[in-house]
Amino acid sequence: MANLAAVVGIGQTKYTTKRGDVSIAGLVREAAVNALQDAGLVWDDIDAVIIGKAPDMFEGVIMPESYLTDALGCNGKPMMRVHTAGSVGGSTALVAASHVQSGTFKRVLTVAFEKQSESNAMWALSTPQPFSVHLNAGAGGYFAPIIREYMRRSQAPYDVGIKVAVKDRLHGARNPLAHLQKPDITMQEVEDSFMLWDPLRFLEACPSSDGACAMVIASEDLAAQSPKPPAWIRGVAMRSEPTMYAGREEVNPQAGRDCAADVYQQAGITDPRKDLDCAEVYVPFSWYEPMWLENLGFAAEGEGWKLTMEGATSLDEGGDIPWNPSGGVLCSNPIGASGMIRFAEAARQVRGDAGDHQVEGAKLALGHAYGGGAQFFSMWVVGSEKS
Amino acid sequence: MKKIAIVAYNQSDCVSWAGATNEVELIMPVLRRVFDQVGLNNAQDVDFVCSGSCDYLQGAAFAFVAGVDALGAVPPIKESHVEMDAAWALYESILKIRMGHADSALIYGFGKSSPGELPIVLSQQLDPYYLAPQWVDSISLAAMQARLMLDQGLITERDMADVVARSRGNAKTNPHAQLSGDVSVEELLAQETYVSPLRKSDCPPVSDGASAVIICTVEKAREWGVPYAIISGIDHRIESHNLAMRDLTDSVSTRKAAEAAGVGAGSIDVAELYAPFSHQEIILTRTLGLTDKTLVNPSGGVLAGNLMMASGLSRIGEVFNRIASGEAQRGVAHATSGPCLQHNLVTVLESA
Amino acid sequence: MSQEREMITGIDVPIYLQYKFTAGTAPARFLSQVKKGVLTGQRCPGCGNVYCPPRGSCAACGLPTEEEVVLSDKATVQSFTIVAIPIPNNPIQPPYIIANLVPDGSNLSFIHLMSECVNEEVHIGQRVQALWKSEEEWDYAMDNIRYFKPIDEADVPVERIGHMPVTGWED
Amino acid sequence: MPPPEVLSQAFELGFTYTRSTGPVVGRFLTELRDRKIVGIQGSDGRVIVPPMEYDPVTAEELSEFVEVGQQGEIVSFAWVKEPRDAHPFDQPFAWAMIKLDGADVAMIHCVSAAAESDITTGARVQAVWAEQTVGFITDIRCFELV
Repeated sequence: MANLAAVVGIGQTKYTTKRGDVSIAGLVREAAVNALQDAGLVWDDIDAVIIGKAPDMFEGVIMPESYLTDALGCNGKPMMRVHTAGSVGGSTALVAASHVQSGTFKRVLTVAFEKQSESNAMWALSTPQPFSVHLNAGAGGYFAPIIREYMRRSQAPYDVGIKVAVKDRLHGARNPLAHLQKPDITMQEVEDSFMLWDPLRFLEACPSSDGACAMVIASEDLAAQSPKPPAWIRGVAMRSEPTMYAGREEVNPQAGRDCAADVYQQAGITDPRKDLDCAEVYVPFSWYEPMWLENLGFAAEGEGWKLTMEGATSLDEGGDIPWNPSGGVLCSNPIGASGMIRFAEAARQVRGDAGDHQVEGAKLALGHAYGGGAQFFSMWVVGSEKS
Repeated sequence: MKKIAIVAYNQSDCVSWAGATNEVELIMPVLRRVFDQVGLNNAQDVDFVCSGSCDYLQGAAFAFVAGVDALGAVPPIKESHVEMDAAWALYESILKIRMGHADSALIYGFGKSSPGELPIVLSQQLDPYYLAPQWVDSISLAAMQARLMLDQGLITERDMADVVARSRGNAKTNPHAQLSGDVSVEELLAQETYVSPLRKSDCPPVSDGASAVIICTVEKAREWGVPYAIISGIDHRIESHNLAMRDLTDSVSTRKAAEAAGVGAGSIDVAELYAPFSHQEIILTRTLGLTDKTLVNPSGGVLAGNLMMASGLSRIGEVFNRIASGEAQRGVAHATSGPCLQHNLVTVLESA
Repeated sequence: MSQEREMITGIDVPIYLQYKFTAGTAPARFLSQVKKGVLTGQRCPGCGNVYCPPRGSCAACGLPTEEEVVLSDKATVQSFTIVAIPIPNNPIQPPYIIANLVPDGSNLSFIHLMSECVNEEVHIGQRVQALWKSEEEWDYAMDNIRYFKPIDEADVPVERIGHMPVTGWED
Repeated sequence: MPPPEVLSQAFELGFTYTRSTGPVVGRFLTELRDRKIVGIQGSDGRVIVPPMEYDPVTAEELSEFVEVGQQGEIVSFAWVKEPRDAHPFDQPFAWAMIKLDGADVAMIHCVSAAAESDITTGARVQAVWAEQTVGFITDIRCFELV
């Protein structure tokens, strides 16, 4: 049985197109310092540091843990670097948690980041290679056909994605750290925005952001001494499947379903919509909300869009299961950090420390990340109580 | 804490150019051999999989995603990846087993360094404002480290040549080695310098290849009925990124890791050290307190073949081989990352 | 410190690395056939599914694929998107169609361009065929196929997409 | 099946990264543009050149800048007989750790010398500035033996 562990400190940067005032180290450092302050700790209190980010080509720094050692107070300590594509922020949190859950360490710092303004995400995600056998049309070109297939199967109305885009931006307007701030966004504005990858419009896609997110994870005894309420880690799970194989279910990937089943089982969740109070789920394109509502068992297959349209996932509409109260990836997307932000925002909710986007009385929350061709999944469930 | 064992290890040949072989084709035969050692079908038969690789070696993002195609990951598996040497993937796997979320794990590392100019590629691992834009290559950094030691009288060029001669000689019994054979210290010293004070022979060859290890709980190893070695300790530490702030003639991080891993708790029959440059082997043997009683790098070490992102894992595997075969009772494996031994991992293995 | 000139807050750092890429055995074999104007796949010895383009393994079974299968250059639309932004280094002008296409005889789709079609009429299950460049332009490249274009064949029912033999499926 | 053809092709992986420097790196580069070299004082009082943003021992933010000399002493060096394409020289040169006057920690830069035998540990060197300084580490074109 895993040792009990909890999030005792959370730090983030403001997410924005370009943080022109800091170096790469400065960006990462800012989130780390914020997390330490939140935990009431200093550098010496940290036993190990686990960092994560998406491909090194984003910043052009190979294995950046080497350069970030001093910025993260790691000289003489263990340091690790995780990379599992878009899910990396989540996986990094899980690897960090395992340092404590294994009983090996008492207190670790984990940081995930991306400084996308150092290059161009479109370039970094599709660097040229000779003899490529696939046409590379970017993330939108990859995911849009899968969304179209979901629309065909579910017979969902055309404006479900538009609704998600509005809902998450209204959530983001409550979160001062969110990159996109659009308090006055309307369905019409989203519908009128440029159709990038039909059926995905410009305002239905995530931005490209600079930012970092950090957490301090502590053992049961140390967490109990923490000045602020801990977010107890109640379940952790990862799943991977290949990008392409015959018969692969791309709309509702099995890796996501298995991962959710695993994490729910650990957390004693039988009905996620009822048992969980909110969820921070990796939704980089609007339609992934209804798709993941089904994949994660919040709705039956083909029914996810109904929850969205009913307002069940909206804070502003008083929904019973708010999704992405922070504004989610549709508001802020420093790729390597996006997963950890989901995990950290879930923890903020159960700590009752989410400010204007707090879901009232949240006791149990899901953090979710995915990456690659929707093939790498990482999830955790955090709670205000140990069990 | 749970006792964890190594039950299988395999490495591909170290070759200077893997030719028409993509990641999957490089990894698959190695995985097949470790699965066969234990009698497993594929990654479905272990509880966790973790790999190590670096995109910049061959210049393509997401190299590890292709690696998943070698696993048979349908139905989906528990899998993760570090952009580090796979020795750190093994470390992550140990945590997974210790926390009770797995009883067994497959770890693999792979790298094709031949497509790029490795010493220049690695320059982009340095400080991105002060050093990387100068393109200070990894061999030159090691050469400066060697000169510090020579100047301080800590080593001689003969000591360095001794390391190389022993490596090449030992590698004669390693079928996967790239460089092996009898070469005398005098012959080596007669060679001209390459990046002075280093000779080419003081530097590792550029190699392509992969390696894999399977670990599990001792209970699982007994259930599988295969020879195993116990991982009795493992720890890793990193040092400042500013090379001039470190004492490059020593390896403080290795010492700390060795203490935490319990290296000093018994005699050491065998040590496999990831020392890419000859003088670094001397730093490491001294830091670890190894004496003549310890057989150092019987495989030839990485001077005989250096699989970037897999060599650290291979060191652990090589020690396992010697314990599993009964040649050694207790051994130490070391892995490194970063310029001039910046980041070091130490594993202690013992016979069951 | 200079007061006259502004503090430096940003720098441009060119990082240009040279590589020599070598294609893997399976992609090289595939591209050698594409150079001859032939689409091929590789069959998994375990599950029997055919992969096009092949990577050298069946990703589902984790087994090496060796058996080469010649496929048709006719395919079925599994899904698609209409793209409004240009692809870097590709002359095709937006809006254009990117489709997931399953060639007859293969069991999974690849991504390629569709053209000579009314964008609004493209649909899942639609039948298409490769439009090859002229033979003298053929190289070791997938863009020997300029694009796929609709053909006058009945739509494939959704449940049969990905299960079409090379020939004779109409019966 | 016939053996496959080996398909090899050169390619370039490249991008001109737009790095923001933050105040410490930015200050150092700004001073370089003005042909001055500054270091920063570490927690133990040592002057570190180029300035680090964070102290390696205490992890604290550093902010005490100190101007150092443009001459210094070679602490160690590597003689590059066959420069690589990416290197700053076409002819043989040295990479060196150079402790500048007034600094306690060496910096790594290139040294231009006619022959390996001309250069030794402990030799004095002097910064040579680029014709035009722009605020980049290569504003110091190289060091030369004094």
